[in-house]
Amino acid sequence: MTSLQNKVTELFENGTINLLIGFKEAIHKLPVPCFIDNVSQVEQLIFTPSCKGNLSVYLLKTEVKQAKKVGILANVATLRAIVQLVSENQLGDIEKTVITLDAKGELVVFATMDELEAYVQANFPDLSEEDKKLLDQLNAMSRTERWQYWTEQFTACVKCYACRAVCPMCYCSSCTVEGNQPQWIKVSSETTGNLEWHTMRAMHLGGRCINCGECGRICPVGIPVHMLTVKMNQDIEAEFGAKTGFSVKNGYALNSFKPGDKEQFIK
Amino acid sequence: MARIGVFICHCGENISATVDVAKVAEKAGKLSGVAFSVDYKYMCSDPGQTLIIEAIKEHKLTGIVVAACSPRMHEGTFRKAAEKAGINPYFCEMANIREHVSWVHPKSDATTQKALDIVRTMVAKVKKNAALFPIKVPVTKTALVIGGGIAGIQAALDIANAGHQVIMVEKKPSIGGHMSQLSETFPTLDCSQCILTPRMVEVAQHPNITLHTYAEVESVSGFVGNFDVKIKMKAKSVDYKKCTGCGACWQKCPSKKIPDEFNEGMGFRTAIYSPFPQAVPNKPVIDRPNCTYFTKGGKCGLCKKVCPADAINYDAVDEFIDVKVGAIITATGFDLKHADFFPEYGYGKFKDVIDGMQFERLASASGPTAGEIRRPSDGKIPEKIVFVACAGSRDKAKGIEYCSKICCMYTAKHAMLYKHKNHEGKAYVFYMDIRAAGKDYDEFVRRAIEEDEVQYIRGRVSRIYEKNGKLIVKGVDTLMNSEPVNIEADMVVLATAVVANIEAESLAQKLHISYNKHKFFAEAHPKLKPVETNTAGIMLAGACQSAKDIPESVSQASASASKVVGLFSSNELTREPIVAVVNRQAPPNFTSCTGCLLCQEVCPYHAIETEDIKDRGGNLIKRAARVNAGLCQGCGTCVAMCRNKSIDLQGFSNDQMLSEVMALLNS
Amino acid sequence: MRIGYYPGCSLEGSSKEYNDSLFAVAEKCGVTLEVIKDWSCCGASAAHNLNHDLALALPARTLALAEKQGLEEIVVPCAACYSRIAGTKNEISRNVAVKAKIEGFIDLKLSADVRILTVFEFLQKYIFPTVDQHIVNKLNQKAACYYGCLYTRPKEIAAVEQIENPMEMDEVIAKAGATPIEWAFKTECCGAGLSVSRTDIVAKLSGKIIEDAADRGAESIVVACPMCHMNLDMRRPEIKKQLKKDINIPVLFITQALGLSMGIPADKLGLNKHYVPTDKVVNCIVKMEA
Amino acid sequence: MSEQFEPKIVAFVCNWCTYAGADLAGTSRTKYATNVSIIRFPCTGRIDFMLLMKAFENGADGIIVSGCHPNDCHYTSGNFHARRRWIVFRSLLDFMGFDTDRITFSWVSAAEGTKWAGLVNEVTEKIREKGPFTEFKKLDYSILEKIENDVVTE
Amino acid sequence: MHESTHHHADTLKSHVEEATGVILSHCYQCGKCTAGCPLNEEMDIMPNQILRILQAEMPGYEDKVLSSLSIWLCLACDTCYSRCPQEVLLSKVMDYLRQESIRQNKVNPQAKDILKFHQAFLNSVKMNGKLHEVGLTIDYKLRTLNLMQDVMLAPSMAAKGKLAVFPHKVQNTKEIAKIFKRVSEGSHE
Repeated sequence: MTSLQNKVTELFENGTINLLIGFKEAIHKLPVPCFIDNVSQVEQLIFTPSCKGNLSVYLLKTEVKQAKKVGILANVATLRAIVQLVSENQLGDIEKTVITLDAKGELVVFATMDELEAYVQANFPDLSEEDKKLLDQLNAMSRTERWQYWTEQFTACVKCYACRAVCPMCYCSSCTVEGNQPQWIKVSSETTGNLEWHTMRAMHLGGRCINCGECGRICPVGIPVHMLTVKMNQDIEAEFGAKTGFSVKNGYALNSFKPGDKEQFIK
Repeated sequence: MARIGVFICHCGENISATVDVAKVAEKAGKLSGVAFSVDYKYMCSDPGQTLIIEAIKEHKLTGIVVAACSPRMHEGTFRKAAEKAGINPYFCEMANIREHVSWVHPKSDATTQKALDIVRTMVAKVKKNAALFPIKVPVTKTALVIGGGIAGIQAALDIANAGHQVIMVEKKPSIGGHMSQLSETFPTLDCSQCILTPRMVEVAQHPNITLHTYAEVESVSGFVGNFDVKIKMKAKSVDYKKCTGCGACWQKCPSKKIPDEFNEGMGFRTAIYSPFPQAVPNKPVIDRPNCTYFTKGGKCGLCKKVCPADAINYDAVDEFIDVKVGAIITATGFDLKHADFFPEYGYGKFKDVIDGMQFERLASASGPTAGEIRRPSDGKIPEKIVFVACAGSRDKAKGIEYCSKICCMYTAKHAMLYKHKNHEGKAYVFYMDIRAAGKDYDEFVRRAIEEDEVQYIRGRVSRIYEKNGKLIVKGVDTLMNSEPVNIEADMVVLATAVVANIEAESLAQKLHISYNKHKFFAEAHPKLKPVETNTAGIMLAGACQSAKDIPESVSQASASASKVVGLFSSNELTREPIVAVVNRQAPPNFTSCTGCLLCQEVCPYHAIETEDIKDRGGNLIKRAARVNAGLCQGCGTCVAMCRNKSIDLQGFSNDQMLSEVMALLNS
Repeated sequence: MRIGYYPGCSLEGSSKEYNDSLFAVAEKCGVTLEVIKDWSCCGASAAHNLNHDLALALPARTLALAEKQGLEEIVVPCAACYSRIAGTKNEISRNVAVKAKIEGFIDLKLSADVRILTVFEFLQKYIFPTVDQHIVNKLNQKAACYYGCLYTRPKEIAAVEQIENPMEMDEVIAKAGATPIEWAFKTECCGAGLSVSRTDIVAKLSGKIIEDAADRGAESIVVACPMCHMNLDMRRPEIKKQLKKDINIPVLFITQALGLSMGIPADKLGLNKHYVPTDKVVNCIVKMEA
Repeated sequence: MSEQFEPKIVAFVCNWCTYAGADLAGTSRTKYATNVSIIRFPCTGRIDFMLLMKAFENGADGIIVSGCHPNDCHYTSGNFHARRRWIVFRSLLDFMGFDTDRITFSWVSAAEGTKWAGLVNEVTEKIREKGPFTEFKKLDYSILEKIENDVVTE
Repeated sequence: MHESTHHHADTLKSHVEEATGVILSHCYQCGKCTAGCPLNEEMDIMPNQILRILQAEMPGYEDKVLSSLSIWLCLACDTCYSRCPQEVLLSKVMDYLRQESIRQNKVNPQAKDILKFHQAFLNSVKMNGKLHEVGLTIDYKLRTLNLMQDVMLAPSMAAKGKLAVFPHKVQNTKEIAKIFKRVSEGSHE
């Protein structure tokens, strides 16, 4: 048994957890999420750097919450998500045991939220190389080129809402996109409506999104949706010095302000 | 099915001169949901209002749009009319076609079209309106006054005399504050205690005032009209019900060498003490850290032995009481910037370099020298005194840029008092500017200069050092070719800066009121709401807001008292129902609010609370936001913040605003 | 820990005894100092009087050399040198443009992160830990510690905690068994740079200082600055004229005072090099019984 | 009947400063272009960015957003929160290639009637030069057209 | 640290502010600098007056400052700055004014000796990389022609081994000379 499997077994046996959200290997050795509620299933567990998925989204599901004592395998993005979710009072009702894999490949189990926060701040990730590349490309474009680019992307959108489903920060029980009193956004998937949907989503996530990139990865038609919030977070850090999924206190830059906030465009 | 009535006002010629009102009325009549439309010369006139009321009744209108002047002008008028006609006043909207159309555009189709656009927009809105009812909040007609200085005393008496209950909390063993320490007051030179002590007694004897001395505010919750306050009653170790204030205890108390706060450390007091002869209440407390009984584990106990009333209680403990009040007045006053703040002046190092408050004690008949001005070091009567104004004030390097406002006046007063008591003595005042802008103030300063021959020297002092029992003051006279001026003084009085009360910040946080970087409490509006804070129901009095002299403190105290009395004038507060609400839904959701509470931060009024939604078994289902209608002022910032529109603003709801946008753009 | 040493011009000339006594004390406590190779003058007041860039370039060169030599901290016993070097470090590290410019002038790179120790910081850090076992004498006299300007101002580089009433030297003197006195001229200016060109002024300013010390019963004045020493000691004839009275309180360097308490012979400490005879000081000394 | 393009401009303004400022322009009879119509909010903090999107979708050629100057907010901080929101919103739109010149943000106090009139004329002129905001309005249509072409060319 | 002044009028004030970063309008003329200045009794124009004249920006007055003795008497002891309520770094202004008065050749006649001493000092450093006190004294005497001054001191100093007759030099004096050269060129840019 691997050290991970030992650890998890131990956690089950001493009653620290009665459910674990982890990864197992599927076809083509691809890691997929799995839920384990007893020791007999632990040997399927894996946890490698290739486990990029952000499992924190499951922490918000009623079924998981009912388990009360939940363990979770978390890469740094997931840790950030947990910090952000705690700052938004979303994980109050479960006892979570968070396990991560440090740079040396060692397992780290966090005893307290403070520990976890400290770890995140010490190992705060930079943007991925491909995201940086795409960001530079987009910034290099002229405005009209960008307009061209995004409107084409959004035309392809089929409003399947996979981006929303996979996002740990999209935890609203009802989403404005479905609200019909008033009807903010057309139900049919037309470009304007799609553009409004994605703008709205970005605005709702900017300063909260923890750049895990899942939404972009999951999109069936390959829209790099995540770039919108990547860009917004960049602005927010530059303008207001705030990082997302960084600290449990003052977790959100857009519900605070400084009288001296700078801008050049207000006449 | 909505039946909207549209009423186009000519406003005499004011609108009809450039807008084709008949055309607007005609077109408006064709709008969907509009059951009636008409234009009339003066809608706000009696016949105009009657016209509206009749129309509502006759055409069974469910809502009306009055296209006339700015809602800031006549919204109230027309809502009342609507109410008279039997519909909810909030089904009345105004289309501003005067200020925003007829007065700013020439007569043209475009102008008429714009008027129609606005009418159409408001019709769309009113169709989405809901019946709203004024929010009624009960008012507890008791006021809490924090601080028993002159400001607190004035406020308390004003409110009490108006027939309302007042609870006064004072942290020291006696009320009176700084004013009780003063000798004479400018510009009249009347005896401070003579005018103050009667007011103190009045407070103690007033049937409507409950006085808690040696007490502090522990915590505050609730909102305007309904504050819950926890007060900490520090252990006095003396049972005030039994104590007669005979003084036997403090006459016998063996620890007699404790620096006396009331005399600014220039005299001594005992461990069991009443701060000064005219104290109110004139009953002692035991200063435990300085009492032998408490420091030496039960030794001494003399006071208990000598007390004829058996009032001494060494086992007393801090107690807490909870009170309900409808309004709070903060009157926590100021402090003076203290020792080693001025190394270059040897403040705190040389005995004879003192501050203004210490001088007041020296000049006061009740002071350590019985009113004779003698220097602390050797009790000699000084032949030369140097007064230094702006000692710390207007001094960026020392972190205090502001003017302390009262120093120019009390420094002139000090110099005068000194000269009156020592005609031969010389008094010098180093100043930068003389700020004496008050009734009879400049005349007062001139008197000091012209009649009492006080030497005013314009320039700052650079350094003061002691030599052979003299204080060498190195100054300059910028009005005399900036000649250096060195004075060998016997005593130096620094007009040190007025700063906020040391506990101001923590109190402000308990009260949720804002304060500036110098910890002075912030008024709600510098001009129009100078005595209110941005938390409804909490008012400011005296120097806790900024440096103030006695007349200012007193008038501000009366001002906030009148605000409180106004608040108490009815049993219920009626507030505009333009407030935010968190939606309610059927189980299992109960509300779409996710309880992320990110909205809490943006609310300037701390109006957003949390609500635990429980099932019948009392198990928590979810925690959601709830708006306290008593606190909400209706800015709607939380609404724009809320991602899934769980909070909405009555009167400016999402549905209303979106309909306006749609209607405006789709003709 | 390697300790760099920047003597400065005066300690090679007019204030040789300062240099010698510092080394004597260090030696006694087994502390070795590493002189910065090929150090040059700090420019003193002349440079910043005449040319701001030069006033930065000269000290910068020394800092650069120290870095080149791999020194992390240097002792600068001369107050003037300390002020110039610390000031330069402060200005360079606050302003990259200036840094680049100066690097151009001296044609050397520098990071300006060398720690700069005043003589009393040095004594505190390296001598105090072992000094007690070496102290054999009580100086047994009233001493006025004179700090002057350059250790106390400007506040950005002040080497003392309280700029209006510094105590750092007083502590050293107390260790040496003298009684530091409360007096008024601890930080007043002695006239410094005008020593030669306006001796009259120097006599006035230094006169006031000596007078106050005398009035308060000081038996010696203790300094940590060659210029102060020169003005208070060598300018005594002019001061005498100025005050119209002869005050012959000797002026000691702090290291000389400490040295005496450590039983180092007076001439090894260069006490014979003073203008005002120092035997009075030496005579006060009492042996401490072990 | 002149040929020149008359833009449709919506102004989202707060009740206490800019709305009152516009009233003042009226009472002082300052003349300005008819192209701007006001929608009144209690505070700039209340202005939902989605309303701006809907305005454009429904044919607005330009938008003005205006409220109290910093530190003058009737509710003390609504405009500060709004400002942060605008800073990121504007930058996001630009990142998506949206023509942010069509939105003008401004502080107009209750005393600045003339500033309001000037602002209206200025914005109207700017938008008139830019022409109708087809980019957004024609979006669905033009994209369909594009797809058809693609199909044809295949 | 300092916000730069907006107008760049061609006045001494604007030059001082540009060169030193000191904002002269911060001075509110309380005179504390003058009160504490150890040389206030010697000065012809008091420190606060110098600032006032600069503030006033009256061309006629600027010369008063540049040709004053005060700017040469200032010892940069920073007593003024350490007590200034407005934190005006006066010594830095004085440094600039001295250099400016040399440039415009308006040095106060009574200050010539002071200037010469500084020059002699730097000259010695230029030649040796270090100060050579004997050299300095000789050089200074030649410049000022008051040959007798301090003559009384010299023998006793020599006897006490305080005067090194031959200068200590840095190994590579050329290097120092280069620095002087570069600086003088650099500064004239």
